Amino acid sequence: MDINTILITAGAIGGVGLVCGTALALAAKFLAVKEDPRVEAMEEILPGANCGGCGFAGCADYAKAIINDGAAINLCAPGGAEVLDAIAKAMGIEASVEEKKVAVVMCAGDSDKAPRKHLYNGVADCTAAAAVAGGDKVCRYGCLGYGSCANVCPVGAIEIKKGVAIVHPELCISCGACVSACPRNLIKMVPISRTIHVLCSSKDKGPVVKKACQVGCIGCRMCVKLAGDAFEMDGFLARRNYDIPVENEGIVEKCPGKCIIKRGDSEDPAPAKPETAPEQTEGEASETKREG
Amino acid sequence: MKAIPAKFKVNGGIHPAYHKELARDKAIENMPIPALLSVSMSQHLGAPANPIVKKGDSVLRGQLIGETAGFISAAVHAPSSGTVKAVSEAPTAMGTTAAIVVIEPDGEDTWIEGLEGIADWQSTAPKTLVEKIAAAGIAGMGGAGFPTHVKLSPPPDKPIDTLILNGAECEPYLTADHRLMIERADTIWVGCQIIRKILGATTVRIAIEDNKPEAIAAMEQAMANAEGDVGITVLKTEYPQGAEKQQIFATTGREVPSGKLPMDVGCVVENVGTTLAVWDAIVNGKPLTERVTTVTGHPVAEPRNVLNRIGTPYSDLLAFCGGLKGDVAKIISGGPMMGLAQPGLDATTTKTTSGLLFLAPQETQTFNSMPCIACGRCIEACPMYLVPAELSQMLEAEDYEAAEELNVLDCIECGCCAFACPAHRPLVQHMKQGKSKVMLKRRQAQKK
Amino acid sequence: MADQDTTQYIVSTNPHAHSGASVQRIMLDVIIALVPALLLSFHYFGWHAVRLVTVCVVGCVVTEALCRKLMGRDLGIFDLSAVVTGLLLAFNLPPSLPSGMALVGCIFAIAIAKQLFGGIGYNPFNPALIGRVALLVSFPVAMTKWHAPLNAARWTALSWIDGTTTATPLGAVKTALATNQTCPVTWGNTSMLNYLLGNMSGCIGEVSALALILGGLYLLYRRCISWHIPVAYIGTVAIFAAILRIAQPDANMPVLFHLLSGGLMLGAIFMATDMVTSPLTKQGMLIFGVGCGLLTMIIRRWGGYPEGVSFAIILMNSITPLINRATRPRVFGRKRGTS
Amino acid sequence: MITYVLIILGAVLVNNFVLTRFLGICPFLGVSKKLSTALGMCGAVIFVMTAASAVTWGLQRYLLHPDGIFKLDLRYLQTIAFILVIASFVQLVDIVMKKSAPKLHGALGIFLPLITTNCAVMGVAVLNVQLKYSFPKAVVFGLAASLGFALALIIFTGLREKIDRANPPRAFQGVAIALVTAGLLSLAFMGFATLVK
Repeated sequence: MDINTILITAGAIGGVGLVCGTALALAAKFLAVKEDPRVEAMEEILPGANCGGCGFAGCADYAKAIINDGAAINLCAPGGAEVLDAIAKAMGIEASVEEKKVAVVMCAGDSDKAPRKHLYNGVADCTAAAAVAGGDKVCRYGCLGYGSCANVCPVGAIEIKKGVAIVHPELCISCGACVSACPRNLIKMVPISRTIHVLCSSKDKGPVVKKACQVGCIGCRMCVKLAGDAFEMDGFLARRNYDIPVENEGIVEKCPGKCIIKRGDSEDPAPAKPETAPEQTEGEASETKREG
Repeated sequence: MKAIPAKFKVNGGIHPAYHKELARDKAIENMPIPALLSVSMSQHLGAPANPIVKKGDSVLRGQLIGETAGFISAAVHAPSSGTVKAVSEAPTAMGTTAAIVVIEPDGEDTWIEGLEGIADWQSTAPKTLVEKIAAAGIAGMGGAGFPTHVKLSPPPDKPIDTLILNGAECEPYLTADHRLMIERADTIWVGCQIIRKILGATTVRIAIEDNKPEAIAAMEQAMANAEGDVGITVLKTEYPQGAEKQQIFATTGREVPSGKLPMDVGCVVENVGTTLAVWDAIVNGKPLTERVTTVTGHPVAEPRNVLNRIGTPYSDLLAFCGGLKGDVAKIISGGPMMGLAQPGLDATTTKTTSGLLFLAPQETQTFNSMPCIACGRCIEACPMYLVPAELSQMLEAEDYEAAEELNVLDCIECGCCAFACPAHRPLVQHMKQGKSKVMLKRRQAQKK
Repeated sequence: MADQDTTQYIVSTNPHAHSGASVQRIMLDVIIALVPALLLSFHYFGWHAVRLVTVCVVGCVVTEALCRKLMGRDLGIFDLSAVVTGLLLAFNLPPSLPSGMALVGCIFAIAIAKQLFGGIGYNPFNPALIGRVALLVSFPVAMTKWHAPLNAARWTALSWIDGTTTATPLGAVKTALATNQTCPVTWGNTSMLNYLLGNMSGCIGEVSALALILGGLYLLYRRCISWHIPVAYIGTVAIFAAILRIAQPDANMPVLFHLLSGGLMLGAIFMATDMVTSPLTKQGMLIFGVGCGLLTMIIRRWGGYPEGVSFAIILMNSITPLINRATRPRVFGRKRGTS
Repeated sequence: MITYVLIILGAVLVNNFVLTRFLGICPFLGVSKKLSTALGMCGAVIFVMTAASAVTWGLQRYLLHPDGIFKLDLRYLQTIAFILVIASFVQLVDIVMKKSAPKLHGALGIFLPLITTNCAVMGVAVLNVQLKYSFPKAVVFGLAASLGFALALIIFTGLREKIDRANPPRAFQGVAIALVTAGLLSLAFMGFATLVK
């Protein structure tokens, strides 16, 4: 191996590299495209889950919005506090930390307590069922239980039990996808520390509610009298004011409509991930749920 | 003036079992006034009317009880004299809830005074005629319920040269229009001349399917000495010949462009029942307070064509026809192809209730989630030449952009595809969901 | 309605009437259409035909049931599609194929080509053909061992003595082409009659062209298939064979030979017209038929395998989504091409 | 002339780079989601493979081969040299596409620079050397190989849009079912075996 073979090999490959390098450099100069480096930096900070919780089409979209249109920096729910601080530091502005919120379905009328109006036969999806003759439940406001929210939940935190959706708080990443998926707007984002809820959304008068559901709010105002301004009346419906904690826990037993419940740790352990589709009971009309 | 067979025909369409023989030969019977009349304020397409009476008022027949709310809306009148028992909310046939005025009739059925017709309507300005129609609260009675006074005042830049009277009634089971044409041919012809005068249309075609020979004969006889380009177009019996776009093409060969209205091709299509109501409003000055509804179906004891007051509860209608003699799986307001399934008999008739149909279990279609086997029968059946097979799979997978590209918005929800589908897929439900999601996306896009 | 109406009525979107067609009825019609060819296969190949048909049909149905159970889905065997696949797969097998291999073909056809995609309607390729091609590629010897029909021992001996193997007409033509001698197969009207009635060696179901055409007419009458694919397919093969025949009379067989031999009739009438894997629109079906015809003749004339029907159809199956995309009808009220 | 037709038929149908030689599988799976991105990828691959097979042939003949300009047997440098050339072609395409078709560039994303490591592109260059093709044959082979890749990709994209709407069991959703479909597609392409001697 005399010296010039080594030199020639190095020279040959070096030469080819040189030629290609210069060609690319020229091309890069003429065809340059301006790219904002700060957007790429912001993309690194965001978790990259593309869950859409911030309302943008994904993390890249949200990053562009923060840099160019000054979007709010605390919209990234899954990122939680760490991402919030990182963005704030990158943007050099002070960040406001909020308490984690979880979704709660404001209806408890399952198939035993809330009768069905007719045998619904069609696509097993809440929006579809609600569009056909106003939904197949006697109660016009109640949860139809066809799982639109469960299908949308990115982490499978919502389980359909006997025709009613139940959110498992410990799984919920508060991305809010279920809130917009529910055709009857029954799902509210509630601070995780609050455990007492009015599980009813029916604005009908007492007698109508009594016919539609055994656990409906009949508007008797008992909770407002007992627990003060932790509850407020919206027509014939009692709503929970989540800014104020409930001192007198006795209200749960005293509520005649039995629709106020305490749900700290959820009654039953959350399943790992709802594997099979909700089982089709023979009695109900043939649902058309896409399995798998 | 002879009945000429239609020169053009939309391909696609289906041939369901028509079952018209159940009520075809039954003359229209006048139903006595029921115990309670609950008149819904949502009688038509567009904004529901606002009730202007309150509990305890006494009203006379023909008195205004609901005024129009917005441009596309129609007035609602008391169907009979009596006292207003309640003004509340109730579910409509569509399933939505709307304001309702419940009247307890006093039995005298006295008309309100001051209702007089326009004798020489030939020389009256079209504007006053349209105002009279608007005051009478007339809406399309074929099933859509589009307020007639809006349809009869097209913008000046859209000249109308052809008026088509829709006597096709292509829905199986229903025979209301058929009976109207046989029994009221001459008054329908007068109404048709009134509308022709309002629109200034030169050509008039009355489209009737060839499975209604008596109706064709009656209309021919009524229009015997008509002058001008007037004729009856005999359509080949097929569903959906009664759909607006398909009927315009079958009669005139013109194709209404996608997203446009019939007036964009110089046509207006008016149902024969609506034409009769126009005659009643102009010549006699009477507002729309009653209509003919076919109560039919194999489980019904005596299927009949019933002239009933608007607001008659379905239960009373059924009782008038002798109740049920077989078990019922579905109650439909309208025909089996485009009618609205009802949870029970508690809704009441409106201006658009053309039929009350009771289907026996073996006749009813049950949808299931079986996958599409790409047999192509829905493509053959679609009168809008869409591809329902691919569209429904896209919508099932929630791919709304692709569905919009495949023109899901052009779907007229006629039901031909789901009728022909061997896998019993709920195709129309997919289309309806797809259309609403695509419209929602477009509205959001405009807002941004 | 005196009493409070407690019965619950069915509520759905429109339409509430239906044509009465069902997938089960369509599959039943296909089975009925296959009966003539089935009886003739029993007649020509005796026990072996009976054995293969039962193994394939039972194998397919049991595999489908197992797959549905494993996937936790509804037991979908009642739509008879597995029975149809089993029958068509059996028709594509040589009479002497061992049952074990037939079972492997069933598992491949149902489990991999169909249930893995989610069941009926989702499979892009025709399951029976995937089963056959998989067997052809994995067991080339067993899949190309043919026996003459009406073999005396067909009802008595369960396994045939090997001496009676013969080559199929197409096989003989292919070896002649490969070694470019003149083709040994003679073609007169007696042999045409034999091909028509099925008195020739080949797969158990493809031998009798007449029985298959009879079945095809039944399907056309029942509107389970439309004429577009079979006519386009057989027409293209006829034209292509005619051109070849004129170009090189000695190296190529006459047109009728190509039409009546091999799997063309079975493929064109039953396999290519499988609804799930063929195009949606009539225009698309014509393109599909022509494509199958061209590929079949290319493989028969220049390819490695004597029979090109199976490969041609699954190749065209793979292009079906593109054909569907290209042949969408013009929407009412729109000019072509504008969305 | 007939040899060129045979080369093209051989590379597109009989020994298709993706379906028979199993080269270039990752862009084949990655880009086949939508037809528009797939067509973009086909364009890029056709340019890179044809240009690369031309330049690498020259490199091999005049630089690395013993009777090249250096009279030295540098053939052991083959891989490095080839990859260098292919990489620079890909970078060139990347720059041009970012300028001329930014939307397509965004849609292709990582798969555009990935062409550098695409074994089909490298495969063409090495095969040209192994099969000892002359320059025109090498270029035609490069073009034919890329057309074969494009054909397979377009057919597979059509299939992919159908099976994306399929409903496989949970374990097979996504890329798994795509690989099964690709397997069945290559089973179909076996029909062309020994079409061309």
